[in-house]
Amino acid sequence: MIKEMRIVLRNADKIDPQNISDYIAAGGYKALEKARNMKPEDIISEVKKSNLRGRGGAGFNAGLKWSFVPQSETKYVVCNLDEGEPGTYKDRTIVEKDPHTLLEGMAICGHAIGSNKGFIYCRGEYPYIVEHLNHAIAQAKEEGVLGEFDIEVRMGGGAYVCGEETALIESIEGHRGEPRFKPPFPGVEGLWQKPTVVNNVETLANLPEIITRGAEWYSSIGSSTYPGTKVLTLSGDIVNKICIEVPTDTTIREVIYEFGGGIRGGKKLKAVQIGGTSGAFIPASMIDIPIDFDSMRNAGFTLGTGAVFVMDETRDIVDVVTRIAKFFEHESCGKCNPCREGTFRCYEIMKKINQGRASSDDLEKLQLLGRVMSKACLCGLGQAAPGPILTTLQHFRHEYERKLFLS
Amino acid sequence: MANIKDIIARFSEKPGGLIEAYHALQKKYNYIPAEAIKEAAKIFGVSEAQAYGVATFYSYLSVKPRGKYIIRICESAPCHIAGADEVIKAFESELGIKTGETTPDGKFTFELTECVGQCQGSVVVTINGRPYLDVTPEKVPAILAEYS
Amino acid sequence: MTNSIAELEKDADCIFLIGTNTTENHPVIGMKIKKNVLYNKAKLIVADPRNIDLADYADVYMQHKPGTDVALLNGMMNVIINENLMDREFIENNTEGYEEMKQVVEKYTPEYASQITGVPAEDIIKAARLYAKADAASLCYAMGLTQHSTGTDNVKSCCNLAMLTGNIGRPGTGVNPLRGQNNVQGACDMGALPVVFTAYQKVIDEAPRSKFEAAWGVKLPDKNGLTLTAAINKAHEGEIKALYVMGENPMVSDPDLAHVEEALQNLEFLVVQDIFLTETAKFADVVLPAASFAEKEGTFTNTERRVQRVRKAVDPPGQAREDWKIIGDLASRMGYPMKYSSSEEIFEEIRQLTPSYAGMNYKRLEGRGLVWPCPAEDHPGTPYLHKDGKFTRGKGLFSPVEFIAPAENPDEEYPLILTTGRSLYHYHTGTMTRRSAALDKHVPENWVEISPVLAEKLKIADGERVKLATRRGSIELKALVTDGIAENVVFTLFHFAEAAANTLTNADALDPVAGIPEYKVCAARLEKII
Amino acid sequence: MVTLTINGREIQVPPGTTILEACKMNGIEIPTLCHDEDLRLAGSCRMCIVEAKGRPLLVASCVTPAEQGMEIETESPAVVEARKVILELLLARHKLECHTCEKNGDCRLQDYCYKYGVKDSRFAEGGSPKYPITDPNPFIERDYEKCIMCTRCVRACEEITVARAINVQGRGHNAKIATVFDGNLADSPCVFCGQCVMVCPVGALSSKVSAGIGRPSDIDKRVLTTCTYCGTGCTLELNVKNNRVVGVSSNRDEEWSPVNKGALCVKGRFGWDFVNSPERLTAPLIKDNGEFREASWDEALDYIAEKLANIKTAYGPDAFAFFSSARATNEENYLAQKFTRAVMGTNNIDHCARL
Repeated sequence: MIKEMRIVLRNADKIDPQNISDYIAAGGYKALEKARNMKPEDIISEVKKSNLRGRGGAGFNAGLKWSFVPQSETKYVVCNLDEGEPGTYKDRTIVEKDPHTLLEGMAICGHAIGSNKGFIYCRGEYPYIVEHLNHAIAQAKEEGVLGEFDIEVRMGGGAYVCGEETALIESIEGHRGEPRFKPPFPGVEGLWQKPTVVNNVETLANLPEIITRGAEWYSSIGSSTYPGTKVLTLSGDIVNKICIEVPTDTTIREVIYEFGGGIRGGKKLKAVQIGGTSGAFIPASMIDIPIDFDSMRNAGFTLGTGAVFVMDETRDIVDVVTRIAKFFEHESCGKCNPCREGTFRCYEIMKKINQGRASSDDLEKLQLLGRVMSKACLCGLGQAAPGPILTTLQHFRHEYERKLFLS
Repeated sequence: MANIKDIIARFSEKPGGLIEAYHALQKKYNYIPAEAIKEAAKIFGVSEAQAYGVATFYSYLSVKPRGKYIIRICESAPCHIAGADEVIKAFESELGIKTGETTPDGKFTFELTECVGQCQGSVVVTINGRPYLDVTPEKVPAILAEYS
Repeated sequence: MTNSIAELEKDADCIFLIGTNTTENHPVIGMKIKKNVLYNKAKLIVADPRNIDLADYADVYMQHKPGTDVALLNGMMNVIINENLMDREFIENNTEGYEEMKQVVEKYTPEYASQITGVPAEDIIKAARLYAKADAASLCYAMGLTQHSTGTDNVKSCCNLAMLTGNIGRPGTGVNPLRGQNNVQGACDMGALPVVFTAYQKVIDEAPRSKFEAAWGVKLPDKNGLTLTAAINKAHEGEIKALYVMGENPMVSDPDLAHVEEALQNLEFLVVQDIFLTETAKFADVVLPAASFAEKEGTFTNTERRVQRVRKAVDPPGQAREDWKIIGDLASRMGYPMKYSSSEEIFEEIRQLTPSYAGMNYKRLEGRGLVWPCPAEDHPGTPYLHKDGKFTRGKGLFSPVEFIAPAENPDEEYPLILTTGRSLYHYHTGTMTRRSAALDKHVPENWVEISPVLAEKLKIADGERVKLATRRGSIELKALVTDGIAENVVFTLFHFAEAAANTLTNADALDPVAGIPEYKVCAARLEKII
Repeated sequence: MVTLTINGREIQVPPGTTILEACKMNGIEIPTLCHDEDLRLAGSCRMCIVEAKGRPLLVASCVTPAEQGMEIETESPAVVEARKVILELLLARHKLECHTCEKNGDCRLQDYCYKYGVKDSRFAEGGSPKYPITDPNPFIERDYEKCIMCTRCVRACEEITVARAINVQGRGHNAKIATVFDGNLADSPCVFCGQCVMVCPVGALSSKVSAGIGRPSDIDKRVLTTCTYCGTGCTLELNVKNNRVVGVSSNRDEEWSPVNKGALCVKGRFGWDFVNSPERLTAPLIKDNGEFREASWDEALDYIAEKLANIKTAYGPDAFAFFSSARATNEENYLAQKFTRAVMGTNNIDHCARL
């Protein structure tokens, strides 16, 4: 039986998350202390060496991202807790169970890039997490562990697109959460035009252990190109709907059958969607891929946020994809043409297919629209939105064809 | 009005605090009243059109009056396959309203939402932000009874 | 303007507006100011009896009592001198009369100025500091400053303030009158004034006069003529017998219309040349149909002294003719041939006699136009005057100016101060805008702005019709209740002949130097119509 | 200098130049809808996308800086396919009534559909949002069923006029340009300058004053001139059709519109129709027994000449005064004072400078 390996969740269920002394007793804030005795550039190079890659979905080397930050009087560390991908609840779990690991990670990042102000952008769906975090920040301030580093929590208003880093920045600035074009990247010109590092909760929560145990230790865990662990959330037709943290060389099959306890009701697996609602639909025949960024990408899929959404043999793929199309139609910010209009038309056509009113022309239209959107949209939302459609058209085309002209 | 002004003014020193102010207003009024938009524009130095544009961008913000309790049901894919449609029907028939509507007594507003990040317990319903997990049509009357 | 419009958008880091409702009366300049304030964080000081649109963008807004500009400006200068914020070097090198001015300003402490103006002393102090500490402060004013019996004093005070702080002769600085009409600058430049030929060459001076006599081939009168308001008075008295009015409408624009009407009736002969049968034209013996701006070639000179081309787009309607053709024809018939074949030919004559226009010709005016002075054909024009603090007379002269109260002040019978102005949607006497369907539909009638306190006191509801009266007469119009005006001040527009503000205004109160009427202050009474 | 290849041609541009600018400098046309040189960049219409070798995504040329060694294709199959799909998507929500549209013949959407042969949209089946035209203001027609959400109007309102009357309301497919609470312009800070009409690339915003009498594409000429209203001296273009002024447009080139760079106010843009007023004076009038009658120029001018000469003889030159006009040209004012001084022999000339 393979076991979880807990780095970011190392304290989960072991300490009282409401109580900072529990965290300190478990060795908390030691890493920050250590980091403070290091030169910022040494921290950056350590993180670079650890090959910690962004856990929000883009998979960019965190240390490298930090190294692009130019000199500036004001810089910001922004933590992305706008976990909006359906099927994903890992960041909530991390923060719920151990908020100080995140705070410590942010402070380390702050020291590394020379910033003394951090923001946590928490999605509007988690008002209780905002309170939980504010409580933790207040305790940390009282203890003085954060030193000069100040952290403020901002709550989103219910917009999936704000998970995109520049939309998130716009939202913190009090604007409509519309993504900016890049370049300039936030690292150069971000929040209030100042250099800003935006990292996902899980990325930042890895930092204390990396500083404590060193880059070498971390880079030896899991897959060689995407080392460490990945926190995964299991949902759908799976026995154990749980949050787990496993080394990145764990396969999808292991995740579903070892940790997830297999398919509910003893049914067979039809498909698994990994990485959130824009992720690819992976047929049962292809689940021996390890859940590391590159292996997934090489197979034509995405790791994304690490959501594992399982569908059993009875599920109607077209119906689920139709629902997903509605999600994107609802969440498109409307700024760029191909996404605003494309997500709307995708949903229209999916509805038509799902209701048995479509012809094969409609499949061609979907394919064309998806192809253009994935290349021409302004931000990741629009580029990824056709993913489920395109991958199911590839792997589950028969399910579409079965629904054509049924009425 | 004085109250609205006070609530917004609490955030006036916060750069970009407009959305925070909206959240605070909604906590009290369950929506953002028209005069609050104008006041917020003034305090945060943005145009009224922009303040309105922000308020209408986010799903959780509303410029229309809503009920005392806002029931939201997730219908993203995990909840969808777990039977969200049936739960929606159950709420609609219990409340006597459709999604997007408010009960005549102003008590409940029923809205659809996308994933609220509790997929370990789909179907998920939230009432004023508090999550209810593994909701089935059968559980609906009991949940509503908590608010009677 | 001493400086150019574009400088207000980028070069000025502090803008002081006094007596100009820029966004309504010079909308495009207003846009530039707003842009500079909002996006470049330029500081903005607004002094106006009404809480105008730009007051909302101001760092300091001073709602001073109409007619107290000198006290306000002296108050600011008092602060600047006492806090040692003046530009000593500029004063030393480029000006004269500082001590005399300083002596007068001494008693205008912020507290004393506050008593007169009604502006809190701390705002006067704040405004003074903002203006004085700016790298480049631009002062702009319009008719709100000049249409007073002390209009000349008001302008002199502005010049004092600018010179005191060295805010002259550099980009983004200056004393900038925003002129109200498309070619008021040009009309002045061209000598359509009783005391000067073109380019302000004095008619009483021998040298220019003989130059013009030589060029025009006639003997020219050597004493100053009458201003427009004086001419109306002389007509009233019977000394002016014939009046030729070209594109003017004194029956709406001039103060005390009853008086104007009597004057016009008193004439032996009145010619009105216009594009419409204006209120004035109705009194004429002969009316001549003129061409509009769309129907002729020529040049206009804007408020920043930029000479630009006017081009003919369509033919005049019916037999209507360009003004220059009509005057030329008439002169010829009177035995003085004026045979010009084109406006360009006239312009060529102008530049021979007008040093500041000498370097211009139609070809050079294509595109960007030219800003005078432009003395030679290879001269690029002069976007801002007084470069390096060099003034026309050598050194800039400070003028000691004491505050003098307006001519007519509120009393028991007429307890309110009436001030007048324009709307964004109309222009001057409405001859053009009231015949532009959309503009007239949008703002079809006049109103009087009153404060909520006054409305309450007089039991007047917003939108109610009221009677507004002064010693000259009364009009009936709609009341508009607004927070933007002080309790004892009312404001009305002068575009509407049927409720003409100038029925009310005071023709007796003129600035002694400029002859400008005191449109901005008279005593008035507001009555409910029962 | 940065060296890159565009459509196989090696090109050098200064650092910081966008791909769009680089193309423009080299005469390569790129379609754009949301781009406007005077407004902040949006990068949102995606019409200007081009292919950059080695990049998986198409890049928006208006916001992407040219980089050393880039290899750009501006009309590759992928680019053309994407542009066609974007046009089809826009057409699907765009009310097609080109035959009565004020912008027919001067519409970017039309131009690009023509260029890329997009006759019809395959995506229109699902319908499009309905926005009835309701704003009663007399200046600006707002037809949001033609709007393509380029937001140029919003940016022009914010950045040129700084009225900030409009913004985007809602999001996604339901996003729409709106004033606060989606009301009428008259109830907003709108000052009806029409800068939004000026920048609108399609027929969503148009002038009500010109409606039905002269769309930009079928006017005979645009005559550049100087505005007749306030002293700012804005340059505007009189649109002429059949020897009649039918509208005002603006020239946005600073070299030709030095003061205002195309920006106008409500009077300049919408207050031109007095020129065509039936109340215009069309013949000289002489008052006989208190009534005006039409007269010929000869009669009128001779009559005036005689009267003025008589008065001058009887009362002296100073019994005459001339009121000139700040609305007349320099040339006319010059002649007015010349007439007064040289012909009438008095300095009694003035104009409304003080009024």
